[in-house]
Amino acid sequence: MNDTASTARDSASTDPGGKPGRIGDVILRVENITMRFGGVKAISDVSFDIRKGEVRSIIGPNGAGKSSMLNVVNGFYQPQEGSIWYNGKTYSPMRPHDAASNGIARTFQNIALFKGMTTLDNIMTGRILKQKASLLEQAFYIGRGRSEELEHREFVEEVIDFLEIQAIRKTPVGRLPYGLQKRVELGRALAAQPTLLLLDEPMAGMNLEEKEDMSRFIIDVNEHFGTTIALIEHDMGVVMDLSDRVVVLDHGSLLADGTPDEVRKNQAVIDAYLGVAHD
Amino acid sequence: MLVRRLMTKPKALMGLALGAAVGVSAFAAGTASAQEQVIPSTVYRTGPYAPGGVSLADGYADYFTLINERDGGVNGVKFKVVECETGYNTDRGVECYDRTKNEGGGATVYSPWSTGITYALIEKATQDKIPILSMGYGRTSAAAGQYFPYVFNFPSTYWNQATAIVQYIANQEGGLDALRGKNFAYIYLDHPYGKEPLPTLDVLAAKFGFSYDRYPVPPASMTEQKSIWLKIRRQRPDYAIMWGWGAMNGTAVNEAAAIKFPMDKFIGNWWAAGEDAVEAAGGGGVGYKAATFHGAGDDYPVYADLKKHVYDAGKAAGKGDQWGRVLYNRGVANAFYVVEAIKLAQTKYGNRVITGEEMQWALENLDLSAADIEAAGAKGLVPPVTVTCENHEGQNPAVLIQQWNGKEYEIISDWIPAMADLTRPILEEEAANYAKEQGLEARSCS
Amino acid sequence: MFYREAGQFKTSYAADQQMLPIPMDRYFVIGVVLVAAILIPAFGSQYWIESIMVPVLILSIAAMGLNILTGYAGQLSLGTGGFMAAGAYMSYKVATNMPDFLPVWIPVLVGGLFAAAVGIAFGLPSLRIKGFYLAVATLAAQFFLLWLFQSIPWFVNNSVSGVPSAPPTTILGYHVTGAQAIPEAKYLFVLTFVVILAIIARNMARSRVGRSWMAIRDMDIAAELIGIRPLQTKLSAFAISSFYCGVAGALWSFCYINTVEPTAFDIGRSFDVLFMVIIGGLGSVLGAFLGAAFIFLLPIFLNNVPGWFGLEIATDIVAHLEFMIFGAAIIFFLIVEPHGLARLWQIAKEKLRLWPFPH
Amino acid sequence: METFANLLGVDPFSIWFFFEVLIGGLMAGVMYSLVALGFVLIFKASSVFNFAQGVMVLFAALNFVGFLEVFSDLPVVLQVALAFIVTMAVMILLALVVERVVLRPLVNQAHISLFMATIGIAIFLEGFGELIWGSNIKPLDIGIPDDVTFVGDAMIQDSDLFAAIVASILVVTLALFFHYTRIGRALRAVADDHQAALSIGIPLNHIWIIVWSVAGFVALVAGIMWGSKLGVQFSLSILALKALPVLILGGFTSIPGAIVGGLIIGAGEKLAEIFLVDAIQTYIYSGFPAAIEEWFAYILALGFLVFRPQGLFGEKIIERV
Repeated sequence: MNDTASTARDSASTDPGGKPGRIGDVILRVENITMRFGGVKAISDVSFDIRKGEVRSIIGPNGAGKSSMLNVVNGFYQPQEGSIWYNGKTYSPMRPHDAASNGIARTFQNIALFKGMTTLDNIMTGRILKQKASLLEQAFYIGRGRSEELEHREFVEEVIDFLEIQAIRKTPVGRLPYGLQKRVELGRALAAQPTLLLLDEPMAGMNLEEKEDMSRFIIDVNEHFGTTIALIEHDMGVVMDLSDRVVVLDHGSLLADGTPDEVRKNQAVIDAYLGVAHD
Repeated sequence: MLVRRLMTKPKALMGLALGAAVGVSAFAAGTASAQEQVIPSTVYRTGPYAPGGVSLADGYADYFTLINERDGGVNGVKFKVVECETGYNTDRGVECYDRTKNEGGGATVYSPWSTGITYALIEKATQDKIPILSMGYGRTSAAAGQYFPYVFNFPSTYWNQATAIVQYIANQEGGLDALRGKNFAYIYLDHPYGKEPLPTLDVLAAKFGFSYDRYPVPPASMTEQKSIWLKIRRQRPDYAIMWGWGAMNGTAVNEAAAIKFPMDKFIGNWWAAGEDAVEAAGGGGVGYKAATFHGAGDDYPVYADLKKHVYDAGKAAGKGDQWGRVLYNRGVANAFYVVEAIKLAQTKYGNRVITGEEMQWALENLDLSAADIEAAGAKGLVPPVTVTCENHEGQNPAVLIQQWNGKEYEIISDWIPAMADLTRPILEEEAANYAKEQGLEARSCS
Repeated sequence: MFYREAGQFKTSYAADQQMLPIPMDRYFVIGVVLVAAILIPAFGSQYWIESIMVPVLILSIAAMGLNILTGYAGQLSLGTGGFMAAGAYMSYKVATNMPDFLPVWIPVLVGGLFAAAVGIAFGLPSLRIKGFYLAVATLAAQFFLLWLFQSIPWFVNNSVSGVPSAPPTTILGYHVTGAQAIPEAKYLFVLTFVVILAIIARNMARSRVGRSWMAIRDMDIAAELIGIRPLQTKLSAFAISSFYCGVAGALWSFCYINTVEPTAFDIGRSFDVLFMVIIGGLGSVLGAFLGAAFIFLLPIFLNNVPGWFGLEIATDIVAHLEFMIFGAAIIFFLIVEPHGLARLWQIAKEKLRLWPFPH
Repeated sequence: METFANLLGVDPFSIWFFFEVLIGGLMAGVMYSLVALGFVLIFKASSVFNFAQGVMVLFAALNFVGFLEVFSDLPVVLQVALAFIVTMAVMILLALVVERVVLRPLVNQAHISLFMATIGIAIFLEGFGELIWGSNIKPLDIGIPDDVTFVGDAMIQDSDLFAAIVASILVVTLALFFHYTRIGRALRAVADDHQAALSIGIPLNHIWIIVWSVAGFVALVAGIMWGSKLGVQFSLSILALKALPVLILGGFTSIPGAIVGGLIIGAGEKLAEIFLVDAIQTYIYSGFPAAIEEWFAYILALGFLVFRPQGLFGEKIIERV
């Protein structure tokens, strides 16, 4: 679908046995996670890892436990069993604040922007963990209260430039069209300068052009900032083009794990998902 | 059409709001002519305390109307009553005071009808030299005139009233000695007003050897007194004394009737003395007693005049349906004292509009004998009063006990003397404390 | 024509992040403050200063406080009266027991801080309960606090009735509370608090703490996932909001009604302040002033309208109409202009910008 | 007439006194439940937190007393029946106006906006009711018994028993209405799913009108019960605030919750006021002030909320992103 994207990823996937230069060591390991809601198992005994600098996709039919998986990774859900190993530390479970303060940022399947705030303010909230000014400094807008605001504003303006949303800087996000909201949400996540970026269906409901834009942003983020990306997406074309490795879930269990080519050829995946079920 | 315009053009509403702001400035100039004696009346005809407030306001206004209609005012100076609705809220009362104090030739005297508002106005009114006549409410220690030159609370105070009620109980039981070992229930609104008599009751209990239990009724749930009356039922007190106001009174009488508390041993203070206290209880309220400092019913010469010049002329205040009610009479009594003070002031300052400062002199030198009162057609309606520089609460005795017979209140006692010798020292001490906190000096009364 | 924002480009982020980025607005606000500080005390009548400006300004502080909690942080509260009472009683206690050489603003601030602490205590459940449930929970604060201050004589120096008068205090030799206070001095004392607190409110709204509040308000789950701590953020909103209310309560007692009494802070007060915030505009500092002025002035206005036309309408009818108009106004604003008077003001400015051209 | 002392005859520490307090509290709770009930009906069907329910009780009672006076020439039965019918018509009219003027324009707005709008309705009705009917206390006597009955040594007010019976009848009537009438079933459906209700063929607007009318009916019954106890007066609307902690306890959507919550709050605050205060004053601090009743219900509800935020009978809400 996107030529530049395909070639970039192709070179990665055709490199036999090795990993391309931008991909480093494992930074996150999901270890034997089991998650139940009431009596229903949403995730059962799933393990996989994410390497630094890669684009890791999680796919599977509806209800496979993909979003739940992301929620476990950034601490919104606390699983009954299993743990998350991240950057040398084991969290069982991960807590939202641990995740955020250790550089895990995310976007949401149903946009979770702050609708009453402007684009600028929304993206500024991504910087909140990096602001240290005391309440008094903020109240009187002195010292760090002032300098931090200006410093972070500069960074946020870079994000705004990068995402090409200068024109809507001061618009309350509730008034923006869907596609732009998705972009602002990505901006908020990027403003946190994450090590690991979790994207939950960033292209759902988008038209082709918007999808191409979003793909471009994702690749740029990955390549220029070296940000590790975990992606949930339904558009198989996009997934196969963008990903370095793919995890396939089905009914909460791990079905397959490997490069896009390996996954595409996996018989279980073909049966359970690509060939049989449609989403 | 107009509504639609407003809906679509928010600016129109803005205009209204601006207009309001501008308009407010216009009235400060006042509308009364200088030839009228302006009597501001801070009333509460709405809200939870309206059942009492309406009677008070109507009685107060009607008596001034009577003087205007029958006598053409006092020596040609007519009264103008300016009502201002407070809803019994202190802040609204303060605003009303500020708004009306310069009306016409200036306000003559304030009767706030609220202990809270009275407290809030004491310093202001003193500074502005406008007297406050808080008849039987407000700050009891204001009776010490040397500290509170501009505040009057005759014909009696809460503290004296408490002693008079205890005296009345003693009379029933066969003397003050009989109080020893007795147990009373004191049911009161948990509010400044209800707490006022507590120190007096403590002193009385210590002196006469009785005990009493406190039953506070929270203002926010005046109508939910079940647990209080269950406690009383368990305690079995010999008498119940109540400092109630508003919806609290009716509920208390109702609950007392429900547990078959003997009504003739249930005595309210003079703010728990209205018809509203007993009407809701139906037949259960028969026998209920309450203190008062003025007559009940409408059998007074001045009422005949009121009927002729005010009611029959269609000039009655409000709906004209408060005639003869206890609190209506209190409004009349209040106005009566004000008019007598104006008359006195005119003898000194001439037949013209009296200022607040001149009114203060008149109130402080008011000396109404029984004969003066009879001459004014109010015999039995109001007690005689002598005010002096140190003593702003009037002279003993000034408390009556009335009883509900199912149709109306009847006076069942003579004027009961208060134990002023007991209350005066606490009163002076409290006043001195106040003066110290406020950095005031007592004025000389000699 | 007269009012413009076009053509005024910012050359730095500092300029763009000013409290009032548009110069016209800046000049206007400075002008208003100057008028308030110089012209009103110089030329206003005593009634205007003492009975209109002082209470409206004090209520604006309370409304700003509630706006921080409800408008910015999205936590509905019906306990404003209780927090105001906390400020009033504590500052009375401090003012009557502190050495004379300490200035009067110290007890006011201590009252505010005490209210803030109380606010934190009653804000604790906000982590687990939200929306309507929280609104009802704040009623607990309202009733409990009033009961506490009425029942514990320590707060009122064991005064008999529990309604002590505000002690007289001076600043630079001028009485600002008590019997000898000059209206102008009282007014300027209150105005100082208002200006400082309004600046602080604006500053917080454009800083991290303000964004955290709004994030919690708009979507608390997402806020938590980007690293905002919900409890800390909500508690900071409760604390700061209650601080404002506490200062307002102290000033209300000291500079307006002259006594410290519980009925001044009853449930009715809590609703009044809530109406100010709704009608003025949620999440707007300007709205707090407009709302306070509207709620406080409307009854006075209604009481005087008939007089201008030579009509005499009984005070009780006016009072009933006042209720009806308040009720209708609240519904009207919720339906037609949910952002309240503050938004109407913006619309007026936009019209002004286009004037004299209609479009 | 029996004397007070005879009647008492109760040992202050006897179990009978405890029962008396308990029963008195439960009966007070029935009154709270009556207000809470109207509230639950509206919240269930439209998710509107109707703050005006308490004022609707006052408003209905004011109208009822007013119309009683209007029909005072008629025989008593006819007078009461007519006043009831006319007042009910007023409450239905109120429902129509509220739907048209307030709810319809605010449909799909945030719940908090609707809540504040109902505060506006409450204030408006307070002024409107008093403007028309005046602010004095109006005694209401429609022959509700006012004697006492003894169970063992415990004294029970007949009027309280009567109120409890009326409340039970009301609840049964509502239950029958919800289960056996088409409208009732539609209302239940709408509580579960708005789309489902539409498919039954009743427009949402009608549902609102019906449910506000039913709430008006409940308010009228509550108003008559309270009015005959205390006289119809302004304070009714203040007392009705006590229905709010009841709702927290019982959950906003549960009719049994409203009843049970009311009983718990009523009994709890009476028991606390008498026995808890006694215990504290005896064993901990003799100067402990009484009148904890004023806030006890709220603090009880608050404490309860922290442990079970959805109320006794409410359903647990699972949050999703």
